[in-house]
Amino acid sequence: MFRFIVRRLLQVIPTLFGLSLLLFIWLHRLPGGPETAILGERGTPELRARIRHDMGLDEPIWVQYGKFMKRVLSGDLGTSISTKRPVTTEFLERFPGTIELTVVALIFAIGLGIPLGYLAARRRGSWIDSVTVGVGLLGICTPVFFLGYIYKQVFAVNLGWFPTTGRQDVTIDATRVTGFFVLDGILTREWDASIDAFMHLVLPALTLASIPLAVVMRITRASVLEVMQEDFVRTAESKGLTRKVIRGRHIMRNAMLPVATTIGLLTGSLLSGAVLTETVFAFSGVGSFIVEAIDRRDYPVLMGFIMLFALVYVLINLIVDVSYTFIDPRVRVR
Amino acid sequence: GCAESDRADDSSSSSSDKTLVFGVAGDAKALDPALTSDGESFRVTRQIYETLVRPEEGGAKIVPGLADKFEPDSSGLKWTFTLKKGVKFQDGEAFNAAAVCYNFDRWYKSTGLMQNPDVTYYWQTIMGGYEKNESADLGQSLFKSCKAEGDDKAIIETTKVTSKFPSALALPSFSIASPKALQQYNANQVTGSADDIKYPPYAMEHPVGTGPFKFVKWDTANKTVTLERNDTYWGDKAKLKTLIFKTISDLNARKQALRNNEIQGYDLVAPADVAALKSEGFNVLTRPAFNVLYMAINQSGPAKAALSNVKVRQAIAHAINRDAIVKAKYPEGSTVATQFQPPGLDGYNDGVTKYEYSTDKAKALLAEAGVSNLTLKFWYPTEVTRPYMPDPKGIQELITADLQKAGITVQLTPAKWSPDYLNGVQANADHDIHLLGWTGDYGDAYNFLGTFFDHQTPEWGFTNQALFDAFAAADKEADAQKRFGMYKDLNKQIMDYLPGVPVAHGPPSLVVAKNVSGIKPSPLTDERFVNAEVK
Amino acid sequence: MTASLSKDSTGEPTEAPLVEVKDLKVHFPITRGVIFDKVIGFVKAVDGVDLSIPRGKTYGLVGESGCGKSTLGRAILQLTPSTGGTVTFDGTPITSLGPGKLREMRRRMQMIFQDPLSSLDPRQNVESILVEGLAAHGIGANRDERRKRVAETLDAVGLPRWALSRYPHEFSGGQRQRIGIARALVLGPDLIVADEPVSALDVSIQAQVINLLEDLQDQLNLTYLVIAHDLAVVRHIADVVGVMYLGALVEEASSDDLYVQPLHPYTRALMSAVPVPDPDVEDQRERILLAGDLPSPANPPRGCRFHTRCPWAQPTKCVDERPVLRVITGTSDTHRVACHWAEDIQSGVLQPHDVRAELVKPASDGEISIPEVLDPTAFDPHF
Amino acid sequence: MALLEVSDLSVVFARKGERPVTAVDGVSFSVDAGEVVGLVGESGCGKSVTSLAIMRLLPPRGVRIGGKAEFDGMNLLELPQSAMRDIRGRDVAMIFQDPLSSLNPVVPIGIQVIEVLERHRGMKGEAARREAASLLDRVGIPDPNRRLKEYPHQLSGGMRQRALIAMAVACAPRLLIADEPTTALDVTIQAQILELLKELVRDSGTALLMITHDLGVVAGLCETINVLYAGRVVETAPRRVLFGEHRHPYTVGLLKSIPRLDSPRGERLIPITGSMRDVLPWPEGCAFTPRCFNVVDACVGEPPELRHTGAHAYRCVNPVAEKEVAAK
Amino acid sequence: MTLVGRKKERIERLGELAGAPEERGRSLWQEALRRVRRSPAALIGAGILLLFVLIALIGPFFVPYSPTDPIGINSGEVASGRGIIPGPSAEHWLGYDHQGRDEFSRMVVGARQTLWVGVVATIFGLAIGSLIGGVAGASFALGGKWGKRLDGFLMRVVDIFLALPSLLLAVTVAAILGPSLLTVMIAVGTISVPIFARLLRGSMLAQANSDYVLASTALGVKRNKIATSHLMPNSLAPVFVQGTLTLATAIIEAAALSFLGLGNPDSAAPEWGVMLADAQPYLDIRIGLALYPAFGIIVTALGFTLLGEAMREALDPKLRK
Ligand SMILES: Nc1ncnc2c1ncn2[C@@H]1O[C@H](COP(=O)(O)OP(=O)(O)OP(=O)(O)O)[C@@H](O)[C@H]1O
Ligand SMILES: Nc1ncnc2c1ncn2[C@@H]1O[C@H](COP(=O)(O)OP(=O)(O)OP(=O)(O)O)[C@@H](O)[C@H]1O
Ligand SMILES: [Mg+2]
Ligand SMILES: [Mg+2]
Repeated sequence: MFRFIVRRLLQVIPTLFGLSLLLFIWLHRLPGGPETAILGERGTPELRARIRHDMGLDEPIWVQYGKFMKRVLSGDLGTSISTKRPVTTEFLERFPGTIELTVVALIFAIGLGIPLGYLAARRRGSWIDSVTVGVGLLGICTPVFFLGYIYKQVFAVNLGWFPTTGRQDVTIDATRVTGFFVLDGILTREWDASIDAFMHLVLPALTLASIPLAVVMRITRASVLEVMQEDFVRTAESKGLTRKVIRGRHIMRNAMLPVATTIGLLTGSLLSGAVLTETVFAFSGVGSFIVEAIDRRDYPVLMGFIMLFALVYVLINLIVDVSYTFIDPRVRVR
Repeated sequence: GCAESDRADDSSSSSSDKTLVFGVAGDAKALDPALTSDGESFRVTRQIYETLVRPEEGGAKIVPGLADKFEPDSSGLKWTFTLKKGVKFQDGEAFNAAAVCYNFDRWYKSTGLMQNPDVTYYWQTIMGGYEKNESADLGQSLFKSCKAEGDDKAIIETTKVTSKFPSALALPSFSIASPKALQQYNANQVTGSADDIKYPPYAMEHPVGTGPFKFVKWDTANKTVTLERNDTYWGDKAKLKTLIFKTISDLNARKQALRNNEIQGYDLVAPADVAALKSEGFNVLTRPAFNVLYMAINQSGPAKAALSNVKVRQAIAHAINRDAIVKAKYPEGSTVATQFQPPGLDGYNDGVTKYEYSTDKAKALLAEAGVSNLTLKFWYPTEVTRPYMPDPKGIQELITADLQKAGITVQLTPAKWSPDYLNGVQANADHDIHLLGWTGDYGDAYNFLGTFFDHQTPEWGFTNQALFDAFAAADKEADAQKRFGMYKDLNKQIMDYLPGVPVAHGPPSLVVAKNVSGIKPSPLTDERFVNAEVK
Repeated sequence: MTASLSKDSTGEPTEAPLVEVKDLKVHFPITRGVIFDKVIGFVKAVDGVDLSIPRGKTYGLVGESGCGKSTLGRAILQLTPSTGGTVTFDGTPITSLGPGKLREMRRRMQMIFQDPLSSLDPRQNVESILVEGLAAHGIGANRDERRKRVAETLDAVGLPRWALSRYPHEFSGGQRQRIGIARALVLGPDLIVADEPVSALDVSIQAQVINLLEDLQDQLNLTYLVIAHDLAVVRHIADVVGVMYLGALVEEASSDDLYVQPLHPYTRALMSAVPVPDPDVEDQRERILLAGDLPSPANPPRGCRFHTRCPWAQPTKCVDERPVLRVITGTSDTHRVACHWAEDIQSGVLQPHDVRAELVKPASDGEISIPEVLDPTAFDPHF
Repeated sequence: MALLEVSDLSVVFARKGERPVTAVDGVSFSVDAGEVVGLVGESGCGKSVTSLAIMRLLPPRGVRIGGKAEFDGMNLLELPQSAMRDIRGRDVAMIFQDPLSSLNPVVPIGIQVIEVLERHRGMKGEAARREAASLLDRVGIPDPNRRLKEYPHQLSGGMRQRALIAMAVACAPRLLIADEPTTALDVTIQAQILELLKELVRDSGTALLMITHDLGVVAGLCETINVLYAGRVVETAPRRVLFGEHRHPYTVGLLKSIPRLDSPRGERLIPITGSMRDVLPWPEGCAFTPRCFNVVDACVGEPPELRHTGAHAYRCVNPVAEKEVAAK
Repeated sequence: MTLVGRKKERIERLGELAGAPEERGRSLWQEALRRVRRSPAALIGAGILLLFVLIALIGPFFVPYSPTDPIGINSGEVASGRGIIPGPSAEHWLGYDHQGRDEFSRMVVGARQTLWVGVVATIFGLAIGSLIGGVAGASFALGGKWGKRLDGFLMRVVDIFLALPSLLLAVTVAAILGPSLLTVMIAVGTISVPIFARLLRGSMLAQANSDYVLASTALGVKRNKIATSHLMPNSLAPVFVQGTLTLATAIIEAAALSFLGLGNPDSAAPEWGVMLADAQPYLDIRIGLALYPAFGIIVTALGFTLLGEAMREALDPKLRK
């Protein structure tokens, strides 16, 4: 197991290296550079040229890459061109929000998707089945901006249940410990801050969860259908076990295996899905920051964030793989 | 959503406890106005700092600010600023001529990264250089020296006469900061390298000025900047206790947040929403249109042969139904632009040549010019709205339809506003026509006309030495009235030469809740919250 | 049968065996490592097998599941590369042949598989299945010639002509196995390795296939290596039977000799375990029940591999010395056995004793690797 | 009254939009207490469906079940689900063919045994664990305490089947249904398992319904044997009668088409022609007709009745003469 | 008549009863198609798609107005900048869009480009993905040590793409190629490349150990031939099913790109995704502008999904009997 983890981590290195090279060349080949973004409508060719020169953007790409790598290897991800704050600071500040959002979205997706998927499988062909398919499709096909708009209009503006923007009420003077607002509130016993932060998470998380929810639902449905056909379920029935035991221990425990891998995969897509959700809900996370960084050609931020994204993605999948060996004793990691 | 409203209701009858949350489209970049040039940073620092001169509230005309009086000597090079008395910085330091000069010297003596155009943009564009220039591209500084004469007189000498001085001193970048705070928080220590600029703590956490609000905190994790009433303010104290700027970049999100009473106002209202918001009882505050949208015609682009012929440019101008565009895509109060500067700004010329909508005329002019099968590469920005351009794509589609009616083939190139689009139309020549505009920085026509036409640029692609010389002359004219006359001539000259087609002046709006009053919309987006009240 | 398919049908089988296997070994490496894989052990699926198959005869191979029968069969055809030893086919040492030469050689040695369905490409119709081999070896100058040959083969295995345009899933199990046999036959091979040709088939159909194999052998003078775990089937079909245990032969004898006089304890146990559909026989027979299961070939017992389950195992020799195949006195010289105590067991000097079953960790069946799930919607329309 | 009395059991799979399939068609047989009864036939003849119908384990939808299956006087087919759950595993237990797929791969063997004890014997905690260990010991699994914690894939095939048997006999059921319990196993292991089953039946007096396609397996085990073809019983007899004096051509086929270890080498096998696909629907005559070597006109038209001669019954209009059997 | 003769005759008759052999055999695909045809879900899906294709093909010839002509603006009825966009009326069944164009005509004409973008993007992703996945799978399965290395390399590359946020992937592709309709298709297709690649490879590896591959090797068939005529065809089913499902999302991804300014430069040309994106500022004024295209997309996606799922079930080897 340990070897497996080490091995997988070591395997990440060339991937990250390749990714960084690819990204670097790619980003620097994009038309327009940070100088245009910095100057906006007010840029004159002379000013642009000066900034480019000052920033070393007119040097050969490998020289730039060499400098970049040198800095990265010394542990410095650089400073954001647009906010003038270290990329790591930005990351530490914004990532917790995205994680909170992603986690809550995952909880929604799993918490709703699995029971619904199970129900759909159990009542295969019934109206429940059709409804879940429909709802899933709706979630997949409706653009985030539209879904977010509707949620906000209904649950916030009309019903007044939830706030629509931000991570926390601006008037709450909460103490920041970890950057995870919900957690911070709990740690400092500022319960109202914690609850308020959670309320701020509900709508964006619902929006973000729409696709994973559909996926989890579908995978669960398919997987439950498959497991229900398995011989061991018949064996369990033949032992006269109660429905509950059969459902929990025999059907769901097995049906969860493919769902688990999917969740790993989904986390990656959730991270990139967060991009638009965060914008729509003015939620301060890495997602919206990346969008801005693309606009601003903020190379250090883009490089740093995407590499970290990739790393997180890889780590999550590693965790899923490792946890697999706990969920499914048959799995031998190699 | 109700949390805020509860809180607002809870607060006692005294209006001085009230909080106003104002939605803005982007984060501030830094809170040292000398180091920033963007509107969102300025919006915040305008509440914290003040400048020697400032635009009148709700207008663009220059009126006294921290200086009660400002006068040039006969040469026009030496200006005496008589300062307000009894003003204190928010840290308790006294505001006086020494402080003013300290600030000017700080800017003037910038070294290293402080000379980076990204850092001290406005100093550089207005003043042109520093005490010791570190780049060959920089010129001689307009600013020569600042001397304190007693506590209340600051004498500022310039190296030449220019239209910019002193009106440009109204720019927030020339805000006067507390020298003590500047020193204490190492305001000048911009570190790192050009591609890795790090700002000092002053710019991020410790801004201290003389304004009606003082800085409390900048919560980057929740995207808010919180300000508080400055109780030692020299003028009428702010009515709000707390003023919070909350970043909500998405347009619909701002609107919904307002409806949900999470914010009590926001800027950049989409014109399309104005009517709806008004009918819902919100106060829509419309600014005077201090901007212009134009369709530039590039004379060194792919179709340069045709476009360098003024007849062809005229044909294009005639082909476009600007009336329809303004009616369909602009809010109430918008006007069709006849020239490249907004009306109401000195220099506006009612007598410029106008190019009315006439497809036939356009066709005739094209025929006259001997141009057939004209194909134009039309750039338009996507995913952006600007105060002068509420729906670029929609406007483009209307223009395209018009041009096609006149027999012109249009080859469309969409691009993301930043940096692709700006880069494409401002730094490269691969465009024939494109949409762009300008919102004035300060109240002088040169800020419009000169910015566009006082030298050759890839955006317009023409060289017209006579025109350039005329601009240089106007800029040097010390007598304002004379200068305005020259601007009028310039406007006429430009519209005859027709480097592009001015399209519209659209008044941008901001909106506040029904119970909010005391905010006066400003053409320069210089809205002051000092008198804002929440009922 | 037509001449094109039959070979040498008149000639007597020549003396030299068609296949000679010498000390054949197939070891599958078990690898582990952090960055680079290191071999930390071997699954000794086949571990030193000698055998020879005379022309026109059938060699039967029996043994428990996992003892290496299939691996041996494949190694003989060099479908699985061998780790050591040699296989000589009709005088050619195929273990040292280059890939091109080996490919050409395949025309003469063919294989029939256990599961008829999974060994047929579900997307190929029968014609395409049969023509594929012909095309690969450039047999038949044109389409018509190939068709003719294919048609003849169909006749030979008793499939109707209309089968040509059909797909495997449209046939019954027995017919599918006939297709598999036809595929092997159509090239006109000398040797056919049949890996459990009937064990996946229905009871009633097994007989059809066994009869067919026998008929074809008679007509075409084929040489068979028949692999099966069912001793009754092997004894029925084979001239010579080899009993395999954990990667090695433990006994080899002519079919009748083996039945009449099984010498190895394992053979005896195997034989006593085969049920006979006759109540009288069943009621009377004495059973030698083996304890436990086949040990793992990755970690075979030292000495005699059978000693952990052998009711006659002795504290000496069995544990530390690996017995070799040998002829023992008093039996036919084609009857070879790998047991230290064969004589004593035969004579009754040694009597069976109880054996405690040992824990056996099964080879990796049932283990799975981390599955890869990819869902279409796992990427997001960001919008 | 027999312990299990199956009469006129029929199972029809009728899915929407598909032709209904009659898998079991009027099957009757009985199992007395302590008796070992065999159900024999080739693949697809309805053996498993019969046993699943008795256990009420067929899918609830798309299946029509008719007839009766009386266990101890109760008609299992009409029992409410909850009552059936009580009976399953306690009074009637079942063993399946593939021991690997019949065990839950992600639950340790121990828990899978213990859950039966918890459900039906109300045992808990340490007591249940100890009982489970002793059950494993009883079915011949060495080192049972360790095995309790292991997962199915860590056991060999034979051990897995033993574990399944342990679960089945955990409550000392009165009837054990074994659906091809040895088909997936090697002969040496098959012999072990059969021996184990015999022992269990002998020691506990449990009745056993043994389902297999291998006549060899039933020869030494079952007292009564039912031969099934295309969903109907075609021949029933005590084992010595069945092996000695069978009358149905299908039974002949089953016996003659398999090589016997003790038959002389080279003896030609007599295959049953065709395959299970060539089945005539019963209402149109004898289903075996298309594959039968002994066809007469009367085979087609009317379905043949089950003819009884004492304990021996067969369903054939042209049975094989007893002497003919001997000759074959 | 002899007993044997009678028997033969009977068996022939019985053969008829049991279903006599037909003229031609049915391939698995045909068999699957037959099953698909029987599934009501598939029929509904196919019905929807047929309707959709029909609209796309002939709709443009029957629309009442030009989909690009800003009639409403020219007549002064529409002033979206002032919040005036008239809704459905007798002349304009779905009202005007924000540019004063007839929304109904745009919906009808928009079907074509919507379908076109989705189909081409999916085919692009499928083709490139299958190429990479096919090469990787085949070299792993048949290529020995070096094959495994090539496979490892290709999969690492695919991993990189999978780890990249797909938005960035699409945006960069589009930015490099410059905005055009083709760019959208390629960019959207690129997003699904890694997915198709992994899918095909996984599917091929699953086939690689099957007996029929071994059988072909035993026949002496060359490795390339085995890969192309056995491994690939047998692994494609899940890839195709995936394709139908990807079609639905491709339409939406394409709209997202247009939204970012990387789409069809001719922004006036109607396309559902673009229409949906364009409606964003006017949700308050006329939510219909978003609802109509959203409905179109969802129904189309439903069609593809139903058909895809039915195909998946039909091709499932477990149900193949
Ligand atoms: N490619 C391989 N890699 C590693 N181990 C293998 C491989 N192929 C077979 N083995 C192992 O070699 C041993 C012998 O396998 P083989 O398939 O030859 O047995 P068998 O006698 O044919 O069994 P069965 O009757 O089940 O077919 C088994 O333990 C198996 O797990
Ligand atoms: N769920 C089902 N739906 C439709 N038909 C079924 C179903 N289960 C079984 N059948 C059909 O019922 C018939 C009898 O099947 P059954 O499983 O009882 O055969 P069996 O005698 O147990 O065969 P085997 O030896 O292969 O286990 C077969 O024709 C089968 O196709
Ligand atoms: Mg094998
Ligand atoms: Mg069965």
